[in-house]
Amino acid sequence: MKTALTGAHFLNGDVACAEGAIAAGCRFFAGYPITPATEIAEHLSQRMPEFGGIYIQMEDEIASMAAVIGASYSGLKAMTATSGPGFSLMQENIGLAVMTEAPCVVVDVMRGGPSTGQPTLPGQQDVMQAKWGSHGDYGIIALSPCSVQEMFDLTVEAFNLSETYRVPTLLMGDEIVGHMWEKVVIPPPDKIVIVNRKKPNVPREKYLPFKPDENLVPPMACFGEGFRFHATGLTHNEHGYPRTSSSEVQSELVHRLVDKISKNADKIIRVEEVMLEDADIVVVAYGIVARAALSAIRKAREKGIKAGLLRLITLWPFPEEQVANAAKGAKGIVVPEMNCGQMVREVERAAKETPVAFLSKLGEDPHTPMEILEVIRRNK
Amino acid sequence: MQKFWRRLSIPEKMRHAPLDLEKVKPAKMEIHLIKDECKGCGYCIEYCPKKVLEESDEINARGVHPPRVVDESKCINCSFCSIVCPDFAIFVTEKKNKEEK
Amino acid sequence: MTEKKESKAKQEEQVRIGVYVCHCGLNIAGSVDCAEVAKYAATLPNVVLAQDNRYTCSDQGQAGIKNDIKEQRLNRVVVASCSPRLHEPTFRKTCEDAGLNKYLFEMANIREHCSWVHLYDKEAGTEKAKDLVKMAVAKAALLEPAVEAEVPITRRALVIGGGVAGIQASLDLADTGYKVYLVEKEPSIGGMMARIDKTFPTMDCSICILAPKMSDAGHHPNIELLTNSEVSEVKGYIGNFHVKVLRKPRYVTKDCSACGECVKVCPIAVPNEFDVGLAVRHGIYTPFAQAVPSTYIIDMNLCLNKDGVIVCDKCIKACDRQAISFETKPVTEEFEVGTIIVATGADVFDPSVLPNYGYGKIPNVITSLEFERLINAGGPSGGHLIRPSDRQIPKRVAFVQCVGSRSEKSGRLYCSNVCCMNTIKDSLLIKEHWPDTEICVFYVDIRAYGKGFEDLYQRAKNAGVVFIRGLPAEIVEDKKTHNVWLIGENTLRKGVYKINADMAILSIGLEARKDSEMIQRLLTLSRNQDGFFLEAHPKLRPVDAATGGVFFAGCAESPKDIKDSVTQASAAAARAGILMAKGHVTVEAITPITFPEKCTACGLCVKVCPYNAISLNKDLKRVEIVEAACGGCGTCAAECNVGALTQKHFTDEQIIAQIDAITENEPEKKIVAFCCNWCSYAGADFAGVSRMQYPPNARIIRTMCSGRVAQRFVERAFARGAATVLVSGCHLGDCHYINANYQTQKRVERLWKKMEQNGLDKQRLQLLWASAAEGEKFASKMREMKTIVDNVKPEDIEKGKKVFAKVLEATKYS
Amino acid sequence: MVQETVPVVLHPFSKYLREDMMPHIWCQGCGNGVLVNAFVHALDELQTDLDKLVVVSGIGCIGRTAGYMNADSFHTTHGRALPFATGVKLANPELEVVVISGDGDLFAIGGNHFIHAARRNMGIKVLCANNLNYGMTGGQQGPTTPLESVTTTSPYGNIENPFNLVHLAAASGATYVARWTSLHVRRLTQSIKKMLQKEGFCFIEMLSPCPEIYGRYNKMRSGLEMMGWFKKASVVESFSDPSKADITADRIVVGEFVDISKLSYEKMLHEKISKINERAMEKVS
Repeated sequence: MKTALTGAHFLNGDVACAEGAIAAGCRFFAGYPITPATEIAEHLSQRMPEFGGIYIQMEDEIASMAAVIGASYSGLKAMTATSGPGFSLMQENIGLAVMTEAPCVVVDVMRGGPSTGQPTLPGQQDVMQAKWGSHGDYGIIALSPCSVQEMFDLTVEAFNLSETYRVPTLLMGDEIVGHMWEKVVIPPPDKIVIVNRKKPNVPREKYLPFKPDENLVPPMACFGEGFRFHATGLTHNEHGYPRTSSSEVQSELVHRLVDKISKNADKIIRVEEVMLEDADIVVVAYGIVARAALSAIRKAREKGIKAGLLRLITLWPFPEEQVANAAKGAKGIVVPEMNCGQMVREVERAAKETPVAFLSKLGEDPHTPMEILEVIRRNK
Repeated sequence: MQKFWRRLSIPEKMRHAPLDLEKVKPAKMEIHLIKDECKGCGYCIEYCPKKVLEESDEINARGVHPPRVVDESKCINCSFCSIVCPDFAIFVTEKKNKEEK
Repeated sequence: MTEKKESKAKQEEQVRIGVYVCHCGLNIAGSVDCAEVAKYAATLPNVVLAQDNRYTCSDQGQAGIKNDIKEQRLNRVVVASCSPRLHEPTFRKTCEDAGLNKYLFEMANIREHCSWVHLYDKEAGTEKAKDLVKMAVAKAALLEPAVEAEVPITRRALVIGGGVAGIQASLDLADTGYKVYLVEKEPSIGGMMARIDKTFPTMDCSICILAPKMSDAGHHPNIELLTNSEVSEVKGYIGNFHVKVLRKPRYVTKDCSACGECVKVCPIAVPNEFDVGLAVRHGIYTPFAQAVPSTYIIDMNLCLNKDGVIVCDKCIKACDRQAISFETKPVTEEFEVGTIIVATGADVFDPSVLPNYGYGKIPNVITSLEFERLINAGGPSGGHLIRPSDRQIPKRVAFVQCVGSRSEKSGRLYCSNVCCMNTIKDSLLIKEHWPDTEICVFYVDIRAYGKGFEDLYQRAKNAGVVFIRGLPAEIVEDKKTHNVWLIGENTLRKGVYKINADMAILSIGLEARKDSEMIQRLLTLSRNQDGFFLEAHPKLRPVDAATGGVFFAGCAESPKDIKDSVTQASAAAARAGILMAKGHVTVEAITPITFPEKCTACGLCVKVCPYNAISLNKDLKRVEIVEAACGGCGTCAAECNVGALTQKHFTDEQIIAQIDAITENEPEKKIVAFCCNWCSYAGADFAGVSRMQYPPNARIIRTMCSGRVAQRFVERAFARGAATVLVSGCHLGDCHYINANYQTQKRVERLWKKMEQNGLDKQRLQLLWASAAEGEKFASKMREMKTIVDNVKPEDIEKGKKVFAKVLEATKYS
Repeated sequence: MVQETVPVVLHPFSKYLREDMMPHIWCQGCGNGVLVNAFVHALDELQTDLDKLVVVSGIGCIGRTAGYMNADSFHTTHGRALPFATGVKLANPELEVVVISGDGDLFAIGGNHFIHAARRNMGIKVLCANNLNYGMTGGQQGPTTPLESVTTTSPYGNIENPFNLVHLAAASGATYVARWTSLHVRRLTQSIKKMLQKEGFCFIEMLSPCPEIYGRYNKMRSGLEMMGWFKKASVVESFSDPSKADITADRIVVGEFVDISKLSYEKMLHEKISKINERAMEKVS
């Protein structure tokens, strides 16, 4: 077996993501070519075999997602990568993964939408779809990398979270972090924290495939391990048997699927806080935009404006507390997004009275620091 | 044995009973009906080559008429009833020798 | 046409006929004044030489003819002697040797048709002989030389029937190097012999000597074995038969290793044909241990899966080699062969039709075939002769001979040849196993005619077997002991016997197979009154069928023992081999000739041709003939009313010349009889051979087929005042030309209609279907017609002359 | 005497089924039960290790089969059984992955997945219960509904040409293709056995009586009547041209149509993987 990449490398974001997957122990990739995520597939088609892993290009994103769930049930860490149009196709089976609690990672390298939109240009327009894309209620985890390094780190993180909570975890990158070349430092394997799904510790007769543990997450057996269990997209009881006409089973199941994320939110959520302690103006940003925001607040400080940055690493579950805290002492909040205002709604909800200014940007370039600084100045 | 003999279709010129009939006397079969599993499709009755079964007039848990065994001795254990049954409600086993005597 | 006239004209100038009247010892001379006939012959036109001699067929007789041909420059030869069916080939050869085309030879049958049937009326016989010679001379004058077409012979043979005869014939041909298709109806070859325990007189084990032959046949590279198959169609002619064989599915493939696992699980059981029902077999089975091929077979009439739905899959599961396939469908194989050997064997008589023997009702009355299976070590009783009622070994056994042979009651008048020796053998077998068994044999005559047979008979007697002459009148059962009482008359001691036995064995005869009729039709063969196939000549061509290229072997032709069957098989193989070795055969020049300028392309001849040898060329408005395909019946010539087509060697003018010769004087006393070469003429011969006496006023004109007899011939006969006319042929369905004689029937019916319309006594035209074996039928017809002749009113004859006068012109030649 | 045995008896094949899921939801005379029965018979004859068996199904009446089999099983979204199974098989080639689903699931919404799985020769065994319509949703016209058949959505007679499934499978590259009806259950069982022993993508179509829905609209009100149709119309023509294997009112061509051997996708992939790593090892040393 080849050993994973370690040390400093000059990579683009897609490749870093692929390497991250390998480092995280992902051994199954199923996908369908789409700009700007294609390089992930290309890189894995070369790397996976070197690690005894499977790469397969399916007939479409629906099939890719289905295959990923199948592989996950066969015991492999599995992932797929796509962009807006493919992400829409995947929603059906993301729902299935949620319902059958199949650990897996979906990378969405966001581009300009709607529909086919702007394949080669960045966007942040899928972040709400990430939460609400598939029908029905469910909890889900979505992370937002702002650098090539994070494309690596958060891919590993995404696998760990999905394995921990048996939930599809979304890595919401964008065209820029995907295609940007940067230095990436990869720690030696033994320094990388890897989490594997919890296995049942009871004999076959006693095993209930959907009976949750204290964390509301059921230990997961895999096909071929002799547990002979059933899983279905239908509403099911702890045996996994369909119970399509029972309100108790329905509310118990759906609430648990939501709760296992919300109740563990504090363990899941990660944000980066920069100069928030005394900040009058708090910029809340994520992804590539956050990097412009960072230099914007630095410039603001130079100009004597007390500005700080709250960078959302976890988009879902939404870091409500963190935003609320930051909002408390602040006079205003600025939210720059490469969409027409999506996460800003959540920020407004969390910020309570604190006024929130939204700065939209669509098309080729993300916000410049100057543009953000301008809004900071206006709101001080 | 007489009974079994009568069941043979004897070609014209053969006027004497075969001497080794006992050798080929078929084993006694036992037909098991799991009546309440039956949904009354009637496949076992229709396709039994020896017409061993018929519809009974009793009504089972599912409100249908399960089959009834007419003449168990005619059963030659082809077990078609058991494989064509959509409800796993019938099967055939060989009788234990005990009530042979 | 014109230059043809000239050529004929030329000939007529120089026609020089030599007539030879044969005494045949006293066979002819006994009731015909041969010198007188010769003297008369000398007076006939174109006759330059006429003499009588003792044996014309003898060497010096033939030498004389050759000599005269050279010295007297004879260009036509007429021999008045026996039937052309016997010696025409001889004399044709004589002529050829002397450089005279054999088609310039003609024969007058003054023995079978004259001397032998009019033994006691020398005068009438002599008169008739003169007429017959006159007819021959008249035809001879018009004969034309002909060359025979050659037909190639396919060097492959078909053998129908896989009994010992069929096997032997196949092996002989295959070893000679010819490809053989051996077709057997049953799943295995072996036939009757495989079921017999021991063979007489040598007493060796039947299957032991047969089995090696069977496997040889099964493995021979030149033999293609087609078991469970039936010949469904045979088209073509000698050397060129196109055969279709229906291969019925076995439902078991060649992968079968004959392990027998399937049989163990098959839920179906029925009485086994091979053991005559004394043992059971299963739905999937092999007929017997030594069967060839050893591949098992499923009896689809019994199989639970016969409706196409696999209800029971026990055999499928039991078969490791997965050799069972319910998918297989019947296939028809087609191939070309040059020769065919018919070895279809015989059936055994079913004695249950004789109520007085109680077979089928009395348990301890069995047949000799059932005995064979009982005494056979491999049989259902493991070789123990046990009686069905209580399965005890009998102390007293009675054999009853001639059950289904030589008796009015059973409708089987012939002797089955094998039963006497078979019983003697059987009795000895019993004595071998259980020496103190009392055995008595009830017989009519013991026929121990063969090599070593008499010894065996004596051995049986010495062993204490009692032979009582006189068959039991009836067999009755003792209800208590289930013993049997045999009651009958001892025709030697002149007394009634009533003998008690533990068991009676009916020595059943052999009979023609029920399905012989099918084979008969396929190959256009004929059968004798007993239903066995009829050979071309009982003495000189005993294994040939009348149909060229077809031969007989074994019991299909008549009941035989194994030795004779094998002998005949080898003979048949040799006969077939001769044809195939030669590679070609010449067809008699009796095919049609056409005169296109007269042809109206009406297509009538095309319609009536049984061989589809004639086709209509619409563009050229004429018909075309495939000589090789032509069977030579001449029915086309009979159908053609415009003289555009006639049959070589049986031309209109030749036949008319014969009619005229008959009707020249005293037509009102005569019967103009048309006989077909194969059946009715042969029948007339048979009447002669059997010395059946009948009135002398018939004059027979030989045609190859009654289909050749044109309406105009009959009409001309009446127009010239003939009292009566007879048209006779093979039985419908037995025609040697497939179905040509159906045309005969149509034509005769048309004539009857015409006679009725014109108020003529239609009795004067008679139609007779008579087989070669029905001499008596022919003779009685002659007697019947004599009375008609006597009662015909002169005015009726006159009226006939007028009614048919027109035809005289239409059929005028010279 | 038959009666008294009734209460105690346990069907010999009950061990292959999830007793607590029985009875199944299928109607009287539905062929799905027959298919499961044949499948179970095949498993029994082959002594298949149930721990290594994964049954995957899609949506529809027959989709419930996964839940009834006493093995690892998964009931996917509509049409996605095959891609899911692809993931399962690739991730663990040791598993015997069988997809049991319906004509609508596999060939309408899932049609694309079917042809691609077959094209790749993915080592998945597909058992299709073809009931000629959408049973579970109340009998709508589907991809196999014969011309002029009446369904709830083709009340005036179907004008869409149906798929010939065996032809489609053969053309897409399946290594084993057979069609039987629920009446040919013995042959069906043999085919299933064969299929389970083969490598690569295999497909068996079983014509399944749907008397309650399809039958009712098409003058075959009982399972027996539909079976009667199968018996009357079926002709076994094994290895005949799949393109001529039609299903019409008076002719149902059944039999085995394809039986070839071809390296499966997973075999080739894993061979490649091991080759690649051998090379990698050489580089290292």
